Amino acid sequence: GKQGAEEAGNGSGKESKRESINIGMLKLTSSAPLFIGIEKGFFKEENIDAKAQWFEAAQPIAVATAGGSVEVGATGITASLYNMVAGGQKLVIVADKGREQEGYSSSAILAPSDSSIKSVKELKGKKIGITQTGSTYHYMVGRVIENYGLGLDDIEVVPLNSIKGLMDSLKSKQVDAVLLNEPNITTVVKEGYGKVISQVGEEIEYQTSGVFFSPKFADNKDVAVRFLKAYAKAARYYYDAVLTKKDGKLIPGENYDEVINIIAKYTDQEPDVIKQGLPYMDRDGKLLEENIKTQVDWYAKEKLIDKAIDTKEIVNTELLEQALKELGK
Amino acid sequence: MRIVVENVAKTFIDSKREVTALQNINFSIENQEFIVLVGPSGCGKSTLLNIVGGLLSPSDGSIYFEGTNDKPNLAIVFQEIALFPWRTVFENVVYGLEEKGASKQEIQEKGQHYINMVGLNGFEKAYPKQLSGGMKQRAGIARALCIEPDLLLMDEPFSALDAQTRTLMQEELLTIWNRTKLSTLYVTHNIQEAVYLADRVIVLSRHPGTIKQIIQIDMPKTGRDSVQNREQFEKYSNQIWDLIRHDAQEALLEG
Amino acid sequence: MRIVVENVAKTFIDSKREVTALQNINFSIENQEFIVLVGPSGCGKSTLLNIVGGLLSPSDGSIYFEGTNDKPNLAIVFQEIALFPWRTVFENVVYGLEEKGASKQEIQEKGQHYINMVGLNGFEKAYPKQLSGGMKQRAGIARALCIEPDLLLMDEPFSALDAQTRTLMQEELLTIWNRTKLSTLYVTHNIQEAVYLADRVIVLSRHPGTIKQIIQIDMPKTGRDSVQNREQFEKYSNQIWDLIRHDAQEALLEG
Amino acid sequence: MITEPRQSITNRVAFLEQKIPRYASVLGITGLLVLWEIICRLNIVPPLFLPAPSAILTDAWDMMITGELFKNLFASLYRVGIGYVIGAVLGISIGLIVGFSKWTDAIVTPIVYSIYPIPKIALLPLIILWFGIGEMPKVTIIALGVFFPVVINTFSGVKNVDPVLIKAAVTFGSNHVNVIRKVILPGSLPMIFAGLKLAAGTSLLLLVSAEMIAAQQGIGAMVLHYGNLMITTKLMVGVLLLSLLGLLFNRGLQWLENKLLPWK
Amino acid sequence: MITEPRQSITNRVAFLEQKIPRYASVLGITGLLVLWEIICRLNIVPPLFLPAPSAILTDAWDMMITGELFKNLFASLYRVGIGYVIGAVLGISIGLIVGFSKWTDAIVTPIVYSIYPIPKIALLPLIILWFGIGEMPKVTIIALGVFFPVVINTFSGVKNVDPVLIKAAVTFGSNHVNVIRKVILPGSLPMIFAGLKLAAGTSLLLLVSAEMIAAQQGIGAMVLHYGNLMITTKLMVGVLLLSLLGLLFNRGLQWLENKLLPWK
Ligand SMILES: Nc1ncnc2c1ncn2[C@@H]1O[C@H](COP(=O)(O)OP(=O)(O)OP(=O)(O)O)[C@@H](O)[C@H]1O
Ligand SMILES: Nc1ncnc2c1ncn2[C@@H]1O[C@H](COP(=O)(O)OP(=O)(O)OP(=O)(O)O)[C@@H](O)[C@H]1O
Ligand SMILES: [Mg+2]
Ligand SMILES: [Mg+2]
Repeated sequence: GKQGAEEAGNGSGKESKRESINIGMLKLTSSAPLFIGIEKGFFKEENIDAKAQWFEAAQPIAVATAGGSVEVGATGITASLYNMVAGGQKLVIVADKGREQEGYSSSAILAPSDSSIKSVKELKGKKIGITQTGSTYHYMVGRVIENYGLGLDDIEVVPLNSIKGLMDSLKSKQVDAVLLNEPNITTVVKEGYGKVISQVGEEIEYQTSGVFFSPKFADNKDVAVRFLKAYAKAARYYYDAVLTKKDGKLIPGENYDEVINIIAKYTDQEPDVIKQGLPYMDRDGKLLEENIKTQVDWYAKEKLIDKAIDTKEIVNTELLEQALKELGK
Repeated sequence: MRIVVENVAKTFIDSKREVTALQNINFSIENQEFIVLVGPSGCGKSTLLNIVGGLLSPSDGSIYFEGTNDKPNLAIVFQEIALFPWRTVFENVVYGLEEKGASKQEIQEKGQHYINMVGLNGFEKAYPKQLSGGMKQRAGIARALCIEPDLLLMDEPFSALDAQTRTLMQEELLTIWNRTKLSTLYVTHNIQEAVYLADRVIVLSRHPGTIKQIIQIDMPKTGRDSVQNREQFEKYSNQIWDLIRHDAQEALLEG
Repeated sequence: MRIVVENVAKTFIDSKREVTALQNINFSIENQEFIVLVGPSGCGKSTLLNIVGGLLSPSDGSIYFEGTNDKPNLAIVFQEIALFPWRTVFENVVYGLEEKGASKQEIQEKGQHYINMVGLNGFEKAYPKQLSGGMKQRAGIARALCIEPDLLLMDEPFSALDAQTRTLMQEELLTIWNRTKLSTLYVTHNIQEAVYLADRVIVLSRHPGTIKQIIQIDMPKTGRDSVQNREQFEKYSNQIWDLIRHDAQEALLEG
Repeated sequence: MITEPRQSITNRVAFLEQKIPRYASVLGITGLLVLWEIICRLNIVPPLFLPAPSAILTDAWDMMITGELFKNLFASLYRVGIGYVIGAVLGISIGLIVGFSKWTDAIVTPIVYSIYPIPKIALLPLIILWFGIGEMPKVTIIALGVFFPVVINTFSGVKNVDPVLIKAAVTFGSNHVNVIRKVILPGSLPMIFAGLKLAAGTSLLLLVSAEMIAAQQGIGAMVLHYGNLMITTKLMVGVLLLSLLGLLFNRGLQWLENKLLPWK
Repeated sequence: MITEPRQSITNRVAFLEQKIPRYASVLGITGLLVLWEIICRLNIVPPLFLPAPSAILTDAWDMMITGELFKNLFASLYRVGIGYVIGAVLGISIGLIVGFSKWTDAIVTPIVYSIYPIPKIALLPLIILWFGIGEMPKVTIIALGVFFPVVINTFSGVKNVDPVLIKAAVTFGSNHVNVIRKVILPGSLPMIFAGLKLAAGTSLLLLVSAEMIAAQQGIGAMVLHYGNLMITTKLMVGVLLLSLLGLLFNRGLQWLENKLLPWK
């Protein structure tokens, strides 16, 4: 319960100094644990003053984190992040912040509803809209079509820069298919101009986004662990509220409405919309470490990263393990 | 054929004020007559010349050719020279012929004839910017002569030239004029120039420009600068200078 | 105090060719003497004046003041007038005094004195663009007089003015000079002007510029344009024109 | 009485003097606006594609009342203001120095001219790397965009100062410092102002690019925001505000120029 | 022999005539490049922040060999080419017509001047709405960017044609059509060329913005691509290529101007 957690927090608190931490993030549902952590005071319990720094796009978050403008970044894991690490900008991925998981709807490939395309296989030679090159969308499209014996050379990837651009292009049929995430998938299907061809989570396992630390912050072990303790606590809170399943079906957990409202408040969206797209996350915020290696290899193969990098350089699971150990349960 | 300027007046209406530049101008240019307009700065010489040249409407009065049924042919030599910079000397000289639709052969012949007359042979293919000031104005004169006009108008054609070039050009103009005998209206500041060239000198006064006096120059057209004519030349010059002096001094002190 | 120009030569070295503008120039300007340089276009008059004025290095020879231990004071009246457009008439006139570090009172007094001398009182606060050509050049003259120079240099100061204004300005310049008696080197194209103003006229020839002749004008400094001096005036004018004519004709035909 | 035949001379270039009534210039713009409104009212194009002027005005009014407009305006004005001042001051100082000495001129000018044509927007990722995501990179982009036209105009201004004025100053006793201060600076001011006016346009152009970097407030951010959401009416409010700002900026500089250069 | 004291006169404005050796201009650029290389070699800044010139060159060479560079270059040249020609032709034609007639001038000029300062990049979402995501919107943006400087320069060119030349033409018998053809057009050509040169820079600037719209190929797309991926060395290849293109474009127009206007 709440009481226990607070005790644990205070117990480890010793005479910890009050730290001010800037978190770079987007106003997206996948940042839910961070919203919860701030809103419910989990960070405060660890004597951390967490401040949200809102960004408009994912990539600047990584840049800002590596450059130390913010201590913590929370966003999609993109090729640019790997390239920055390869270019000498150190940052470490420490925790999960959303992934594609079988049985949980998150991202999908859609085609116009009256399109003749029914399966991924038929995408050969077609235009597929993504947000940007080297983005998670790029990766997902590339990996999903590989399952059907296609490569990036067999399709035309069209960068459309924004989700809104993807939806508009699908509506006006300027592209043959697009990759979209929830809640937009539901919107598109409801409005009737698109149909799902393939759920990404059914095809691949993918660590979509993560929480990463600037090198300086990662070295400040005490605070880093305290931060992750709060984060893990928030992740559990999130998982228990919205990701619990019964008989293979999602059911609202305890605090369901509270979590939805927190997310709605931070993302300036209607609660009903939020309910459509709640991404899967590990209950303890643990990373899919081996998937990071898969990503690096794939990006390298597609020449989207410049130099191969060692996964060990950018993944740090020790901090989280330490935090979980302290957190218990 | 005679050109009559009748009761011409001109008032410029600005946003701020009205300027009466000319008033009560009456004179005529007889056939083959060389008329020179002199007057201090700002007295309306250019205004009058532009009205006669059909480049400005008079506020009052009219200008007409008497004794002809054809549309009269005008040519102007501008103070600013106004050669087309993108045309060679030859192309500039024959511009008027071209616009009149003359035959290729006529253009070639007449063009060359007048280029030779002003002493620009060898420079047919040069662009204006490659010429000295004096040469540019010769080309301007050739362009005007080339259409063989019924009336030739010249607005201070030599004022941008240095004193010596100017002296030489005056001599040449006289030589050319003696060959062509065109009716001419010539504007100048320079009293010597006026006496040297004119059959009659019209002296304008300032504010508003009115005709102060018309002076008949009773000297032979050639050799006016020779020693025997010296005294008469001086007399005319002084007469004109006395008419103008006061106005010129006033003009000098108006910003 | 006397200014000596000794063996001066000047060759311009372009990327393409060498132009010898001046060669073998020797003369002196005596105290309170008014020297006029005349010559056809391009003979090197401005070049020589600039060398004497310390605005150009001679390729050979030297210029020096004899009989003084102080740094000599030079003033130039430019053909282009060269008033500072962003300064009022008064500020322009006192520029030299300001740069010499004169006292406020001295600046005020001398500035006003010379502005009055050239007849610009009332225009102290006007900017150059508000003045007519003649008034601008008066301001330029006042600026030069204001530092009471040891040598006054003037490069065709009136060539941009119209004929009548020019005549009036020449008269005024002579009046002013008679009051100040400054040693002066004056460049002009205009032979009448040279004879009217000079104690001695130096006639230059072209290609390269050398001294063709130095002519002493033996006439009283005032009233040279009066009737009794007419003949002598003409004699000098013709003498100079004959020296220049051939060169001027050549200059006219060089683009 | 027998009169001879006459041929009158009339003005053949009257077309050059044709006077146009004052209202003509207003006519064009109003005509366009009315046409635009009519097209929208008749539903010839859907409002998403082309919002009606009246709809834009209504939204602008709403945004003014909620304070959204001013909040964004001030954020942008602040950025543009600082960036503009930094770029202009650097541009003028470097321009004066470079223009006066032939050596610095020969060395610096080619560098400036080869960096100038680089589209600043292509450098966005690098600028984020260098300056992070705060106000610094935004101000830097604007300052960069302002610097180049100003520096180039300043040194062409310096080089176009009539040498005879410099000669006059030296003749009347000025030393080098005074030549720069009393002749070269005032003499190049008109060109400097031309550069400043050019830079005013550029600074607003780059404002949109600059506010692509993680900005929550600002007219550029607002335009991008409503562009992403495809709320075209509010997008147009931003666009028109930018163009209005450009006009005002230019007028302001014109006014300043008339004040500072009464001799022009 | 007793000589009197002498005071020589020497040239006080020698600094104006100072000759700078030819190599000075090369010196500046090379110096900058060498300094840049050294800074990178000494690892004063990480290569991600500022790739070394040598690294950029190496990558450029690789990209040339793989054909990537040319593929992108051609795609961009095609877009810029078409957009530029459309914008320039429209700009010149409308400029000539508007400039010649005082009425169209009074009506159209204020419209043009009030649309000109709108940052085209802010209109991207609308342009996508209107023209989709194919080549059309890209070409349109470039054409728009080219149109404005050209039309404005053309009609200022027309208005700056010395009226005395028009008077001369009329005096020597030209009708209106010939006045336009033989005087106004050639007389405004220098200004038109100035506009074309200005537009050359603008077109490359807008290329990057245009290729933000769903472009797979093109230098702008390449720059955005490597910017997204944070591969700064290859990003710099694109940036430098753009600046080189700008330089070449300008030189080409200069050459054309010298050919077409031998009288200048
Ligand atoms: N377009 C115009 N609008 C208003 N006033 C004008 C215009 N053109 C000339 N004026 C005025 O008319 C008067 C006569 O001008 P005009 O140019 O004819 O004089 P001018 O005798 O040719 O002078 P100058 O000898 O200086 O050439 C002047 O006072 C001038 O200011
Ligand atoms: N900076 C220069 N570089 C090369 N040649 C020059 C330079 N200045 C003058 N010259 C040449 O030197 C000669 C003399 O020129 P200068 O200007 O002294 O003549 P000028 O007698 O003053 O002529 P004008 O009467 O036309 O003013 C000319 O042939 C000119 O071309
Ligand atoms: Mg006149
Ligand atoms: Mg000279």
